[in-house]
Amino acid sequence: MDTILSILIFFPAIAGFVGFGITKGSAKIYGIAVATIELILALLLWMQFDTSNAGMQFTEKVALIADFGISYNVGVDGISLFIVVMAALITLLGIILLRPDTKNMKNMIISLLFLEMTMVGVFLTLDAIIFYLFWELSLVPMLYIVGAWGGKDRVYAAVKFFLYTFAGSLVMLVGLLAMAYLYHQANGVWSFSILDWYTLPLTEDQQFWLFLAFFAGFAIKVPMFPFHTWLPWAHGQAPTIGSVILAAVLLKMGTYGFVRFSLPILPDASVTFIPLIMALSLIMVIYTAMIAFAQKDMKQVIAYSSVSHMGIIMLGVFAMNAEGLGGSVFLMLSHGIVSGALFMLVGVIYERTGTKLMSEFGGLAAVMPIYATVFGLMLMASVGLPLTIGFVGEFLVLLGFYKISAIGTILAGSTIIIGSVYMLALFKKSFFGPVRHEKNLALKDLDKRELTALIPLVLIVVWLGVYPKPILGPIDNSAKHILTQMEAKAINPATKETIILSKKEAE
Amino acid sequence: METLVYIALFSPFVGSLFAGLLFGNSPRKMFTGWVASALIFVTFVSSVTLAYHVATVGAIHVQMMDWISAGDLSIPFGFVIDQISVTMMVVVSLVSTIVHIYATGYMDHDKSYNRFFAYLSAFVFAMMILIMSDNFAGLFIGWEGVGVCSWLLVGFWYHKADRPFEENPSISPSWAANEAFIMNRVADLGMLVGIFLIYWNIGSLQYDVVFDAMPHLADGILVSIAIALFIGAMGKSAQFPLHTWLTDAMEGPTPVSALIHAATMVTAGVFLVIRANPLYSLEAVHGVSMFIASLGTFVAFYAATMALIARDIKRIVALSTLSQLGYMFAAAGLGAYWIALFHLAAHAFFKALLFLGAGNVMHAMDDELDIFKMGGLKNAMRGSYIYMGIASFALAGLPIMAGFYSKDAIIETAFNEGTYIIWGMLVITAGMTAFYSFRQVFFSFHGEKRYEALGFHPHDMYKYVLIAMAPLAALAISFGWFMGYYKDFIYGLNETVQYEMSHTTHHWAWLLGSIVIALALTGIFLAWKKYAGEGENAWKRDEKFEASFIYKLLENQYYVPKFYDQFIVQPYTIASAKFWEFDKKTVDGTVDDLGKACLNIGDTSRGMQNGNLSSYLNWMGVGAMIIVIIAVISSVIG
Amino acid sequence: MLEIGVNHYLILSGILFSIGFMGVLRRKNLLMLFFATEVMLNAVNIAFAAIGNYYGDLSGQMFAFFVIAVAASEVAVGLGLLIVLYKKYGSLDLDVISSMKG
Amino acid sequence: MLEPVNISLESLNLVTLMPMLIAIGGGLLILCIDLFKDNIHKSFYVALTVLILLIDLMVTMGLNFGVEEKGFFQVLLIDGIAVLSQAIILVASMLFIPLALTSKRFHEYSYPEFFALFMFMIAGFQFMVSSDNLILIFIGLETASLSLYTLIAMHNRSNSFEAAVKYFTMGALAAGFFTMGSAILYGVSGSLELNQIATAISDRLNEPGIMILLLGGAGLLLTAFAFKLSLFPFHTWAPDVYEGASAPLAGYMSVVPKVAAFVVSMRIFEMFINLQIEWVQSMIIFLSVITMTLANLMALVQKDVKRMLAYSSISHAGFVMVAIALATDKSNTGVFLYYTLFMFTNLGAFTMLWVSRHKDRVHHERFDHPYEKFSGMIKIMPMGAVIMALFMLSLAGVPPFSIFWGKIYLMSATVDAGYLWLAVVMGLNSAIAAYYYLKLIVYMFLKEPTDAVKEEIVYYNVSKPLMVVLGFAVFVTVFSIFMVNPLIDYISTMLQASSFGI
Repeated sequence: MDTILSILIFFPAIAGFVGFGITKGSAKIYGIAVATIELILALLLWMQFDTSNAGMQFTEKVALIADFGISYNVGVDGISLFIVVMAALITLLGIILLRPDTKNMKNMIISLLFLEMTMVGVFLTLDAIIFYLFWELSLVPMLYIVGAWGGKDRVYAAVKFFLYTFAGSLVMLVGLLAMAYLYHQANGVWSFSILDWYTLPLTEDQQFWLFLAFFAGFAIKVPMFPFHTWLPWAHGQAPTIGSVILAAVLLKMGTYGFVRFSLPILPDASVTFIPLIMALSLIMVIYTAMIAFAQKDMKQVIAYSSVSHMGIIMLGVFAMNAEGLGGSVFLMLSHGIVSGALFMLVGVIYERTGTKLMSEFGGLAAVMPIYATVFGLMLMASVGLPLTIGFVGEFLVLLGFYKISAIGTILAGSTIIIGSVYMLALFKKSFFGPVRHEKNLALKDLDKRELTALIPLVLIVVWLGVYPKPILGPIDNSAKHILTQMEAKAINPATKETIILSKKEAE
Repeated sequence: METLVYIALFSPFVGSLFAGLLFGNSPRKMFTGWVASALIFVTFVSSVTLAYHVATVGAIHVQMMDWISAGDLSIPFGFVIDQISVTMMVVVSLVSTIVHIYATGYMDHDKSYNRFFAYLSAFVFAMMILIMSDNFAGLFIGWEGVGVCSWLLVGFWYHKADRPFEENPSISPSWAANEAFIMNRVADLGMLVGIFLIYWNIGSLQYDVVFDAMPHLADGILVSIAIALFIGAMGKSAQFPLHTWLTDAMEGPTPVSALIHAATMVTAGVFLVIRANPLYSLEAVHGVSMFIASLGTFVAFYAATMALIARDIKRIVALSTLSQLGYMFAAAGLGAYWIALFHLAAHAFFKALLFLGAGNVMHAMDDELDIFKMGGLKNAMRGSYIYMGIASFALAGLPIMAGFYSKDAIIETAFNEGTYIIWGMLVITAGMTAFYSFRQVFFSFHGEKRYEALGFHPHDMYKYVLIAMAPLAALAISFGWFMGYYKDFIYGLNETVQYEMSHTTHHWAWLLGSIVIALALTGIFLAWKKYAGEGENAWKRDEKFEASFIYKLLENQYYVPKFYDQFIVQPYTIASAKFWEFDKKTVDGTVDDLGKACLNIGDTSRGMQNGNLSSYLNWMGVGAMIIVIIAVISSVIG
Repeated sequence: MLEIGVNHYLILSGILFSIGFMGVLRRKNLLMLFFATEVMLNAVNIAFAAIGNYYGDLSGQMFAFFVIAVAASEVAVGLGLLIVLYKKYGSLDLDVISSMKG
Repeated sequence: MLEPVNISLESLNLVTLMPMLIAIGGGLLILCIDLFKDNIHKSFYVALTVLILLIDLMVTMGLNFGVEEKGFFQVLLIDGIAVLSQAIILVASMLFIPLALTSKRFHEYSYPEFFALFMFMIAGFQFMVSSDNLILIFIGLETASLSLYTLIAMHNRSNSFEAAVKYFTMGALAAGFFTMGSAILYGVSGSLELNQIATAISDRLNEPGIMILLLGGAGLLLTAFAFKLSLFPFHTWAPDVYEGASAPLAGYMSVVPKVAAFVVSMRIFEMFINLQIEWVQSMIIFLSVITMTLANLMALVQKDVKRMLAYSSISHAGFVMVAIALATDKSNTGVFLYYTLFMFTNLGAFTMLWVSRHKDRVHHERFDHPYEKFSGMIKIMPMGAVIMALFMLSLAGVPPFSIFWGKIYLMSATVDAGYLWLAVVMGLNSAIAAYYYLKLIVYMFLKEPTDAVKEEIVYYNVSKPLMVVLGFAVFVTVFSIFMVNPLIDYISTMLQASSFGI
């Protein structure tokens, strides 16, 4: 099982190629089968994973361009492991949720499988160039999914999404190349291996510029204010499956990038930039939450809400202590699950009524009780109710960030207020009150297909809310590990004291 | 004993799941209600047993499993059963049992009967967690849990449409539910901050660890912790300025109001202060405690004034709850934690009784709430009449009634602490309390049968329900008699919770008591004269008074809801819309403009490509010349 | 009487080159353009010859010869194209042949 | 009175001349065959050409090369890049010439002269790259260009004549600049051998007033090659010529002449740069930056795919020109790496255009390949759409497709040289460029097919050989990642054995 990571990465792609030979009718079931296998593989990985080891596991390394230090190099730690599992899960559920009458289903399935490869690849690779490779490649199927199955402005939205991210990541690429050059200067050999980069000491000046370069790439993906405007477009136009995967996994690439690159490679710059990051994140948290409140379209509310939540995650990433960092990684997962579920739910009602405007609904709770219940649960998870998955991460992040700035935390904490404001407003408008349209009285409640897609998420939301330990443990280990690395690598004493190492050290 | 703890904790949960998961969407099944009630009763029994165990053996501390552990933080699911928590457990489980039984009768025509019991039991479960948890995070779980359940229950009749503020001050059940939830969230933020402070300064959230470490902390930190936690308490216990949600929460079904918004949830704030008594009794935070006391006193008075003229029977009761909560905070703030707790319990009993009685009236009057439309119901519904009478006597604090002991003790405390302003206000409030509670009783049960004109045919509640209410009535009368025992019981906890009156106070106790009683009696008497008369000296509306500023002020709850609407809700809405505009126009606009700019430059620069060879040649030639010229110049320069 | 030195030749070639260059820039007639380019090339030839002589080095002259040859072949190709164009458009005015733009 | 010069045959080292001789001989052979037997099918000539080129390639690879490997009156220089670039040129030619074998008949290919000229052109390019003597470079340049003009014209449409004339006239002007520039250098150094010129200049570098001559000469030469490499503002011919020429020829032009020109520019300009004449360097950087930017911006607003590709290859040229300015080993390696990879992708892209070309069926009164022509292609022929999309993504520099590797190699070289801002500019330019490549993808994948497209398949011209070429292009484009390392190895070894910019 030493090659399990490669299998995880390339199995969906190969399946995708094979998929060209599948008949239209059997496309969906094929997709489900493949995604299931992928999920099983991911779970196997989890089984095999040594939770006590905070470092990289299952590493593989094959030189691709030796002269230029580019090699196929993969590995998994507590942080990437669960994101990968979630990616596999969400993809599977998303495919299950696909309507059987989706037009050219086959292309959809194939592009989804390729997308899955890129997603898994991004989180598992340890070579900067290969990371960049998957990072860029992930845009292509997404472009197609949004552009081909989306709403009426789909092309605009898709192209905007592509170009925006592409532009940012090209600046990031320059950063990566500069990084490799510095490594070459220091060690006389070329290497794009992140693990090598961890060991490379950098002056604060270099770190400053490199951080900015990385920031350009990651911040757009997160998306951080003011680079977030592609997101509402993409979500607004994308089909359900697109939004689900976009919100659940693709956004996490950005925050993951910060965790994997910016923090350990550039500890001093990361600390230097905390004020900027804090300012932007707070704007994200409050400003976008308010915008979400102003929305008329259910889906846009969720879209903006995920920007707001990403702001919290960003704060956690830069909390410089295990509580915050671990929390933010956990929040990545929980946000993936919850926002994914919410987008699925919006998709459900959209399929029924052909509209996402809240003004069209009202009183749905009476018509579709199960739907309302699931929605309510996800809503509560998204506003961070204890004993749901949403609370753990949010609590830890805020707790951790309090060490950096009390005021910042209080402002960010307002998310639990304004978050519930827009969410409850949404729920009241569409589920409470009298039924506004006669035709809505005939709406059918969740059917088998939708339940099979949603129930697992419901269970996860509750399970991880009550007992997050099996996931939080490994994450916590790796978070501590990263912080130790940072502390060791930092050259500025101020940085060293900003970073708080836990007394319980990563075993 | 541990198993007993878990039984006490989880049997409501089981009930909730039973009613919710199994029968959540199926049509009304009476037995779900009974099963739920039975399970709550189990909780009650085990709570009593635990209470006995605590009294005889001592506190129990169990840890179920780890919840969150990250970095140095580790939060277990741990439960502590000591004097404070067990008191609450008994009170809560008792009241809930009765309310459950009551609800089986009260809700029997509601099509979402099963759902109701699912929520109600879930609430009890959350409340139990809140009470029993051995750390602040666990407390917070329950804290939020009860919040959600109250959201669900207040909004239980979610299908009702919104009505303008003038017709219905609490616009609609769903609106009231959201208001309650959000307002509580505001307070919860404070609570969270308190938790963060505690963690980063002490490194743990366990009560025992925290309270042991407290004395060694810097004053500033202690004060901020105290304030933060109290902000949380203010939300749940609806203290000014976060009080408006409580009266609106009356949109929920009456059993809910009885259980959540009178007996249990709203007292969580008081419970928190009592729970944190080692903190609040510290010298460093004396200022905060004084603030708590004064705020409580103010709220007690403030709510009472509004209750004087309220017409909505449930609002009257809600406001009286508010003012009683004020009493409790006053006591807690003054350091008489056990008295506060005792009043909390006593209040739970008679206030629940009062609410349930009010519920009977509504039930009889087809959910009519306006007491102006009632009157002379005493013959139609004798049982309820007696119950409400008892409850009101207790509330008014007449001798031998529960309220007499608990409330009097609080007033005495105020005197004992030498805070005479607080004492004075509390005394006056006591008088007003007597007045408005009996005003409501006389309005509904005495005087002209105003309802006949409106064609109501009132009938009293089911027998079994009335019987079920009996224990509450009994306790409303007798609970005060056990004050001495309770004192010994709770003194076992620690010394900060202990509180004794000074000798002088003891010496003057009879006088203080008689002043209060006198005021109460005058209040009752006034109410009698004004509202209880029949025939020619029956009560008539007094337009002049109703037009007066005072009346308007009180009727509009001092315009606080209006203020919130004007200065918070609407600005927020407008700002959000503006931000959205900004986001689309400016933030997104700039991005698009960049793209457009590229296209425009491309379009213009395409002009050089005009297809005409000679212009191409010119471009080339001129280019060459320029290059050469630059070459010459730069070579000359350097 | 003054001695004709290399500089005179170079100046001459420079003048010629600029004349040709101007012709290229100003002329609208294709034939004239070709002539102008020829003038430029010949100007270069003079320069090469002169410099070669100045250095007493043959490669200059060689280059000149090659330039002549190339110029000749250019004329050949150029005239070929020119004839085709004339057949198509019936004129050699540059402004006529500008169908491709943008 | 000159003594009779007698030169021993060995000193001529004629083998160095073999590659060009083979090409020329091949050309003549074709002409002779035509004399004896006319109207032979084009496939014969194609096969013949490919075979001859193959021999040529083998011979070229067989040459023993080195810094001192002179021949033929010391004018030929067979050093590393000479061989390398010849190899690239020959391979490219071999890949592009089979595109003549379309299923539809195109009349230029029915003339054997076409193939003969093609051969001569190749010979010209070979001369150009394998010499550091300005005369020979000039001759090679002109030979190649003149044949190219004719080849363009042979497409026999008014557009192609116009294109040919434009190209020709501007070429003539460029030739003027080139000769004048070299005359000036000759005047300064008294030699036409680049390495001797270099030494001469380095001796006289600090004479007063010398700089004017040097920079003037350099400027003129730069103009000449900027024209060849289609750098702003000398690029104006490129779009029209690309549009006028047949797709295969356009594709060919976007690679081979550029490679040749780049080799010569390396020889000439890196000489100046290594002589610490910063002016040349900054001038080139300036030109390349505005070239890639403006070309990209203009490409954004194109309506015709071929024209768009023309602009794109202009901006690619600008992108690579940066490497000349850097003049480091890495950057030079980058040039060849980039163009090798670029070759395959462009081959594919233009082939796709070529197979969709049709004489009578026009979708647009002006353009052969308007975007609309490709709308909804995914529905009509999915495979074609996917392949075209691959090439577009590769051109846009999306990993792991071929051009990406060239891009990062060059950008990395730029970073190493300390030009971070330049690297960022290059990056952002690729981002802009992505838009117009994406535009085609959008048309192919996200738009509904137009009726004109619906009624008949877009692919009139496809034939077995074309499919083979396509397959090859796709293969290389997709799996280039595995070829990059050997390529880099080979190129850098060749560069070690090269003498330029001394």
